[in-house]
Amino acid sequence: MSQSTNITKAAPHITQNESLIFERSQTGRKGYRLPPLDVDETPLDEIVPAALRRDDDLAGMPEVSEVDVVRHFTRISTWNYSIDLGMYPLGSCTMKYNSRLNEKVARIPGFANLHPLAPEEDAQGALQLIYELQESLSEITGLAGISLQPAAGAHGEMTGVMIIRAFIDARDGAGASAKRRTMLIPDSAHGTNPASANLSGFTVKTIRSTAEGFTDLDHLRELCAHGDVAGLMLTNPNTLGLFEKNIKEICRIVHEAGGLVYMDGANMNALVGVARPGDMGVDVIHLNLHKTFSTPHGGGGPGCGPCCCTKELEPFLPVPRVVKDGEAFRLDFDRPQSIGRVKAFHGNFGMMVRALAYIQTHGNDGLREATEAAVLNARYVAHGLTSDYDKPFAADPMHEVVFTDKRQSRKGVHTLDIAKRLIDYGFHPMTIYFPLIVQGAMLIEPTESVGRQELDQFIAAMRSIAREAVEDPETVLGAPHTTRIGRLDEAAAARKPVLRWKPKEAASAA
Amino acid sequence: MSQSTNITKAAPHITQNESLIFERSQTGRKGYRLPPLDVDETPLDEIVPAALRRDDDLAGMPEVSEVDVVRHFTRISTWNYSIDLGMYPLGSCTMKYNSRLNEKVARIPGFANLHPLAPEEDAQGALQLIYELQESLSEITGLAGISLQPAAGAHGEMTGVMIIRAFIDARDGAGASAKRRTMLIPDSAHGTNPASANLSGFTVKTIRSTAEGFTDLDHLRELCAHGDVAGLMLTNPNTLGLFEKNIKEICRIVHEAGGLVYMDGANMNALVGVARPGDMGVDVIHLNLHKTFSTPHGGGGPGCGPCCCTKELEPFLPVPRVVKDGEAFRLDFDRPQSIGRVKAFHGNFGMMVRALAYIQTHGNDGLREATEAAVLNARYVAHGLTSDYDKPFAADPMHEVVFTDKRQSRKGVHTLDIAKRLIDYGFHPMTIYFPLIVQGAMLIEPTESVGRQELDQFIAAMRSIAREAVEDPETVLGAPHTTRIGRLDEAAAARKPVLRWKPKEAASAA
Amino acid sequence: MRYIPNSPEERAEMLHAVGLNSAEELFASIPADLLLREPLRTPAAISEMELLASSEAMAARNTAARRPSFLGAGAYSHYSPTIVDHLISRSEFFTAYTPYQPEISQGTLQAIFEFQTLVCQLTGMDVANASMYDGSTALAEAVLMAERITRRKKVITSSAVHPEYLEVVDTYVQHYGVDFHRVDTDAETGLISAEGLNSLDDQTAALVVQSPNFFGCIEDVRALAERAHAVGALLIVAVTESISFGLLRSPGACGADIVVAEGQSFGVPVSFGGPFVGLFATRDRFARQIPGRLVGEAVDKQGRRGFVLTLATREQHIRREKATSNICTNEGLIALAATIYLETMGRQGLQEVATQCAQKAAYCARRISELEGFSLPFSAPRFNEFVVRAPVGAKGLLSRLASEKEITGGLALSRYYTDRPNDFLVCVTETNSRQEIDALVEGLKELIA
Amino acid sequence: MRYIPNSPEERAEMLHAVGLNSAEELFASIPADLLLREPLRTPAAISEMELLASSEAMAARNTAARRPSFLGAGAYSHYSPTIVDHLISRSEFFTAYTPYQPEISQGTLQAIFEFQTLVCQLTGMDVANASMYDGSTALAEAVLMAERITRRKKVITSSAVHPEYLEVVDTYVQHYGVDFHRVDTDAETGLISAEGLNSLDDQTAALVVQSPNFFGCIEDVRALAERAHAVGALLIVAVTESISFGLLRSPGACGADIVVAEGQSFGVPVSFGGPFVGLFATRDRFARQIPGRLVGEAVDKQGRRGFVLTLATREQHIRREKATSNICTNEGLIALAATIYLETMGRQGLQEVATQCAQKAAYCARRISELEGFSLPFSAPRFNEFVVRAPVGAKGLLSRLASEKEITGGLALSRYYTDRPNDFLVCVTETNSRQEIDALVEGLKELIA
Ligand SMILES: Cc1ncc(COP(=O)(O)O)c(C=O)c1O
Ligand SMILES: Cc1ncc(COP(=O)(O)O)c(C=O)c1O
Repeated sequence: MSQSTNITKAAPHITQNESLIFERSQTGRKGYRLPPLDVDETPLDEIVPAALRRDDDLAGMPEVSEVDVVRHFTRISTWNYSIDLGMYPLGSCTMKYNSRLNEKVARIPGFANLHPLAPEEDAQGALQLIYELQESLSEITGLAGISLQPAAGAHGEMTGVMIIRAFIDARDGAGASAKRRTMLIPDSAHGTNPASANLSGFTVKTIRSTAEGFTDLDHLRELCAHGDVAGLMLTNPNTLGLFEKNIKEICRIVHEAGGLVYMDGANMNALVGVARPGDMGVDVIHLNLHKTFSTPHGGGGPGCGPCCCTKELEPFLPVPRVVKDGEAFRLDFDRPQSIGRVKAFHGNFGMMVRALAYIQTHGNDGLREATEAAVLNARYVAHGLTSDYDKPFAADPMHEVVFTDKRQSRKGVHTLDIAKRLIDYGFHPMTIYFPLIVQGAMLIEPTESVGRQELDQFIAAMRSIAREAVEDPETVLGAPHTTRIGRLDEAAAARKPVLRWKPKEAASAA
Repeated sequence: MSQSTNITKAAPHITQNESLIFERSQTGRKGYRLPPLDVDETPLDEIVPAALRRDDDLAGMPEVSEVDVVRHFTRISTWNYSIDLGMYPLGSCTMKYNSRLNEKVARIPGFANLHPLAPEEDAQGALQLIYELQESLSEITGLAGISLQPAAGAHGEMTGVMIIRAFIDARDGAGASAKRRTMLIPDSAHGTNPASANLSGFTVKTIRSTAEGFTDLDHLRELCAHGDVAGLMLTNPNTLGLFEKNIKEICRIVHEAGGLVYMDGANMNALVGVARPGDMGVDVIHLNLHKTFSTPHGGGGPGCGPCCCTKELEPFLPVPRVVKDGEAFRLDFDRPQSIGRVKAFHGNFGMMVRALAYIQTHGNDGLREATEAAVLNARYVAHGLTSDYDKPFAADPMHEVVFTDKRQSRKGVHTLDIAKRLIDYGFHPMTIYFPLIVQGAMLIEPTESVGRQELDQFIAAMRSIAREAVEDPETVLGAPHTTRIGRLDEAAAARKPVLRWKPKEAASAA
Repeated sequence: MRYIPNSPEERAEMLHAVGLNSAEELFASIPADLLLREPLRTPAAISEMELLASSEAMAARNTAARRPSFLGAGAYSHYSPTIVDHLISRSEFFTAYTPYQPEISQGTLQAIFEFQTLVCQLTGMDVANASMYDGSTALAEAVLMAERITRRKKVITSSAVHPEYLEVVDTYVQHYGVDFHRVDTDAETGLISAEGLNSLDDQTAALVVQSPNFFGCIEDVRALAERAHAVGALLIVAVTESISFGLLRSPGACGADIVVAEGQSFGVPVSFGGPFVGLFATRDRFARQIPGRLVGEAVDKQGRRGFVLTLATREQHIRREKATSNICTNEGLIALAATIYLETMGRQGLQEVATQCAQKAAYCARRISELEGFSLPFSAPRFNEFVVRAPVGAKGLLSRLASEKEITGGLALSRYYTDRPNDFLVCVTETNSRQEIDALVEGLKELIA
Repeated sequence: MRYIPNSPEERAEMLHAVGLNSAEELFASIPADLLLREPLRTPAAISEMELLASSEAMAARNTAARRPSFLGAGAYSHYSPTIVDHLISRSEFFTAYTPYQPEISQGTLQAIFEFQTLVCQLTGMDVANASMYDGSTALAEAVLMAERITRRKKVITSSAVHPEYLEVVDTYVQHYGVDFHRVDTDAETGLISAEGLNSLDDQTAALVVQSPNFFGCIEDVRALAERAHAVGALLIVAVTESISFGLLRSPGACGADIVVAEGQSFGVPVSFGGPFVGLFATRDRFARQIPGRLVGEAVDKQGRRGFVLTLATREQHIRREKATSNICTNEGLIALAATIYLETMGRQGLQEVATQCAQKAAYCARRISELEGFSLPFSAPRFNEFVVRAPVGAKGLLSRLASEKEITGGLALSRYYTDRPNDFLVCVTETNSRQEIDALVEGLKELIA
């Protein structure tokens, strides 16, 4: 926290000085109490011989009281920005309101305390919930086969891409996919796409985007000419916030070349209730329930990345599948063509509970309403900022819009500086330097969860920064000024990484 | 939030600018959804004639979305200090840790959803809980009769003082209390004591405290000499944090004069498990479950102020009483001598649930341990501050200690300034200017919920302020410097009070 | 004890630092014969796991909490949006003290200012305080305030005010020299009787009515205000079911001088009767006679708006025995819950929930009135509560309904009125589904058949 | 929709402001034939009240959630102190994104730094990441990492690793050219077989073991490390029951090179299998090969300590197809829960809970082994899980135990091993009271009698 000069003597607020819990720890403090052991005690050596037992007495583990823990986390929590504090316009991240109701539903003991290996007949509610969510997602995407097993978007990508491989092998004969190894990915794609393709043994080839911000069809045709294309991974709307208007043609080209089309569904918040990947000719996609369907991002996770595919690809989905059998629901393990299991148990069930609650509280009209509101908000911001910032693509954006620092950089003010300065105005910055193909990209996704007043405040803040960049660039370059700490030296941190706390002696010895 | 000069152009953080909800309201926004009406509709006029219905369409009531509400309250919440953020050393207030477990227990549906008029046989759990809490409090206070009906300390005082009146009438004949109308109250007492006495029709006479900080026995004897004394209301430990060592003699004097002794139990955190009012000769007391028994203070309430009295006074307690009848629990309305009811239903039951949880998780040894820790913490602070601040009373304090601004005021720095400056150091100030008999009083009660490190930080902060008062009094006089707003003009606010929001037009018309 | 940060070792060191050798010495100022020699005979410490298990077991014995219920009579089961409890559970709110230090209490203060505004809007009054303990004590304080304002000693009350509220007023006024006088209810309409009003005279400080009254009937508040004002008395209106503000003409619009209400309906659980929250509103000219805390607008040196506790000279910590009330701790967090509830429901939501209550109650009343042997003794319009007259004793009937049909059918009025053995009070809210209402009707029918 | 702030009117105004006349026009860039003409056939909107009711009804069909249970096998029912859920429910934590902007994410970053430290302390390793999806995917990533480090293609695994973990590894390595080779379990001890280890050779990238293994048996990790290292292979140790870290010698102290674990035991509900949290730790020298996010210490210009995401060049958003993993979103909030759990339990608490688990399991195992017809097939020391061999088919036996005695007695191993029809896996934790254990024993006895 910056302080005006007359008060430099004040020690900063203790809540701003909370140390690591290890530094707070005091031998003998206790934060727990267990019921007394209620069975006859066996000598410990008879249970586990000493040689197999810990001999370090868990030295270094913290010892604190419950009050210490509560104050520790309450204090450090106040150093975070969060959706509940305001607009969180991270492009590609869909930081929308996380309903408290959904949190409550996920904590119903009949869900939270259900063991994943409980017999099917004793877990009918959970299986039904999974099934109903599958059905809803199938309707929303226009794709028949849904697996909720993947734990996040990237996991869903890996699943989908492996399904493409398995399908090719089934179609063209075992080992065929080893020859069809090219996965086409636009240069604007998210990094998880090439990484997932690589994990599935594909060789990535990059497709150019046109100056207008769309997939370059000519380049696509060219790359498809060699007979080695397994598929294309496309984000739609793409990461520039533009709907790939040639999507049907794109799918046709890839299909004709013997490949399949994977769609990265991270941007489904622009489409739900309005258009469906299945209708576009896409074969397989993933969704991010932690974006489009509002399950909380949790400071990094958990997520849930359902893989959705055509009827044709369904046999290849991970096992087990949740199926309806008369009035009952059961797990189907008998899927010989399946790519296998991608995660133990059934996926991130707690996220599924929340996502279904989202779908049910919105209703079909509410889902579309959310999409409309999200796109409108982005359009409104786009409209509000064009006078002050460079908008590299002319097309109307969908749910997010990209700007650049082109004008500001003439004064030495770059995207990073604008982002940091936005913090002083009380906003979380937009996504910066992504997509990589746009120099100094600022990708802004307001989502539907922001009201006009706050959008106006955001636009005003951005415009004010644009003025500052001209009139007082130093202020922008030194931002943020109002946070507990300033910009950190990330380069130094990576050069000599300190990735864990160590006791003073150990630390200096190291 | 104060900002260093180079960033004055930054609009303060939007979370620092949250307006009143009425100012955020936009016609047509909605934050709720009800299930559709599922019964046949009756024309409204047939139910309630238009003349009895509202005709203002609830104009002015806010219209906001759920997201607006969540952001509104999350933001303004960050403007509060709270126990979870740090030490809250308000003397007389016992701001100790509010266990999350107790919050959870109070929300168990079987408690939260139980209607107060449910038949006794269908509310046995709640009656049992009340009964068990009565039993525990009886053991803790050494007093036989407990009523949990009063909603707070002052309410318990009123109850207790009315019991004294009823007892006198019963003892000396109807109307006797109308003659014995004097209630003796030390000059150091909390304001609720005289106010409660007045509400019960007593005339208050003030007893002096000695220079050492105790009740002046000579003055007490003198005031007791007139035969009109109904009772004495004494706080013990008194509001100076000192145990009234002559308590037995005090009780004797009052009893001999035909009066009864009321003890204000707000300071029971110094005594639980160590000494009992009942053993001291006290006749009736109140407890503050929202102090000693850790039910959360909630920014002002709710509380629960049980009235505890001797066997002799028990018949006068409010109706209904919760009694045990064989294995069952029931409400006993048949108490002809009762002063009557002081609140609808059974008192603040939710607070009782928490208090019993407190007693059960601490256990008898833990209750004493908490008392010891609370007194030790106060003693430690007293020890740490004597070098820098005037400690007006020599006796060792119990759970709280009083200092004054005597030394600092020579430099024009007063208690209020010291308190405000403490805010800059990250602490909630102590209680100030109470008790009234100590000029510039600073009453410090750390409670048991603070660890040594934080006590040391507090002592260091106070000492630093003492230095500042000498070296740089302006900084102290202008404090706080690190908060969203500075000291408010309270005098102006009281002169022309604005006690509610009004629409712009209405406000200016007014 | 896991809530006490300092370990035994640290405490030993601190004792040493202050020059003591043992914890016992901390209590040296207490005469030895007063020190407990034995541990308290309260229960031994138990773990979280054990406490939850034993509490769940105790709660399970509250069988009424699990059944569909038609109990009202001062405590109402309304739906509370999830965010209400979530937001009041932010420790910045629930672990804060009374906002005596405004610079670090603006969250609480601004919320109270909004609460006061909402209470004014609902009641149609000018000024409202930061809360009272509950509706019953708010009524008692209103009666005392009327005495202070008028300096008259007689207070007339409808006997159709909640009986427990009347008992509380009796207690509060017993040493105040106030003559608290009940007048009858009209046997046909269920409203305050016209003859009763004749006892209004120039000694009368106030007329007290509840509307909707205890029997669910809506009083003609405007006419009552005129009657009271005609003799220079104040009209005090009490409301136990605050959801009715969403539909009924506000007491303020009808001419009331003091309005008190129970705010529990606004998203607060019934919780066996508390904590609830008393609303207290009056006219501007009486603002300095108001009991309890008030929050007002203020500015700092730089002109920034903030909020503070104000007009504190009315209160006990300054005025001591001359204070307008002895209240100190109030129901802050519950007032916050009510504020969040009202802002979430908003203008439209409050209207819709009120209308649903009225509609469902009308449906239920009609269905029951069609049952052989049952009747509705009172003719006045009602909001969501009504009295049913059964062909048999109501207490026994309801207890059979509970045990045989698993429904809590309402409140047998014999609890308060010995002359009403067959009457019971039914309350219907938006949480009672048609299915529940039909089950109630069927249940009554079967038990009588 | 109540989650969307802008009212229909406001949206109309905004449309106007951007030059549009209708919401449809927002989607003009989508080819017309791709636009949905009909509303989605997903359910119509329901209210909070309805959603809660229908969810409660669905949850009630999960009868297993209400019964005493002895299921473990990768998901463990431990007691989670109330503050864990309370603190992760602070919206500052759960509604925050990945901490890409360190200045306003220090809460999350510091918590992860503490998490990484705790994982290192428990596993006895040098460096740990910010979490993986779960234990099973963490194991798969460990295998891939071993391949990257050693550039060898053969990986040998104990077949007593959790069968679902092995399936996941199979899936992950299928296009990686890794030969993932299972070796037998010794029929007598329940540990990895000595002969199996003979397949370790200089083509071997890693040896994979779980300890305690899937049958609950504690492997001799130190000896296995020596065997692996002798051929230049890495030892990967998986742990599904992380509470065992409180009692058992850490894999790090035994010489493991990579340790992966399922962190669900640390205060996270079983929640039908997720979200859980994968722990991933290794040696300093492999730090730049680690998958997933890492948080490191840093300083700002004024030398103030802070934390940042670091070594990002390993990750997909920079390195794309050459990244050490494709993981992006991880299990942040669950890692936070585990962190709060571990800090609350602390050094002593973790030891005590581990000891209670071991003691209770020992008691339960002894009691069952004394039953006529039941035996414990494996002789190795165990932590809190053990295999029971019943005199009849385990699946049928357990299903009768569930329906007749209301106890979930464990996992019939036939789910994974067709050659083990009579075996079932029993798990006992501190949450299983003696009463429950005795009921299990009695139940088994009665069903067999
Ligand atoms: C376009 C895009 N694709 C894929 C992902 C990866 O999803 P996840 O983080 O859930 O693995 C993201 C998320 O950041 C994304 O924005
Ligand atoms: C000494 C003393 N007595 C009485 C009271 C009044 O208690 P309550 O606020 O619960 O009415 C207080 C609380 O502030 C107090 O400190």
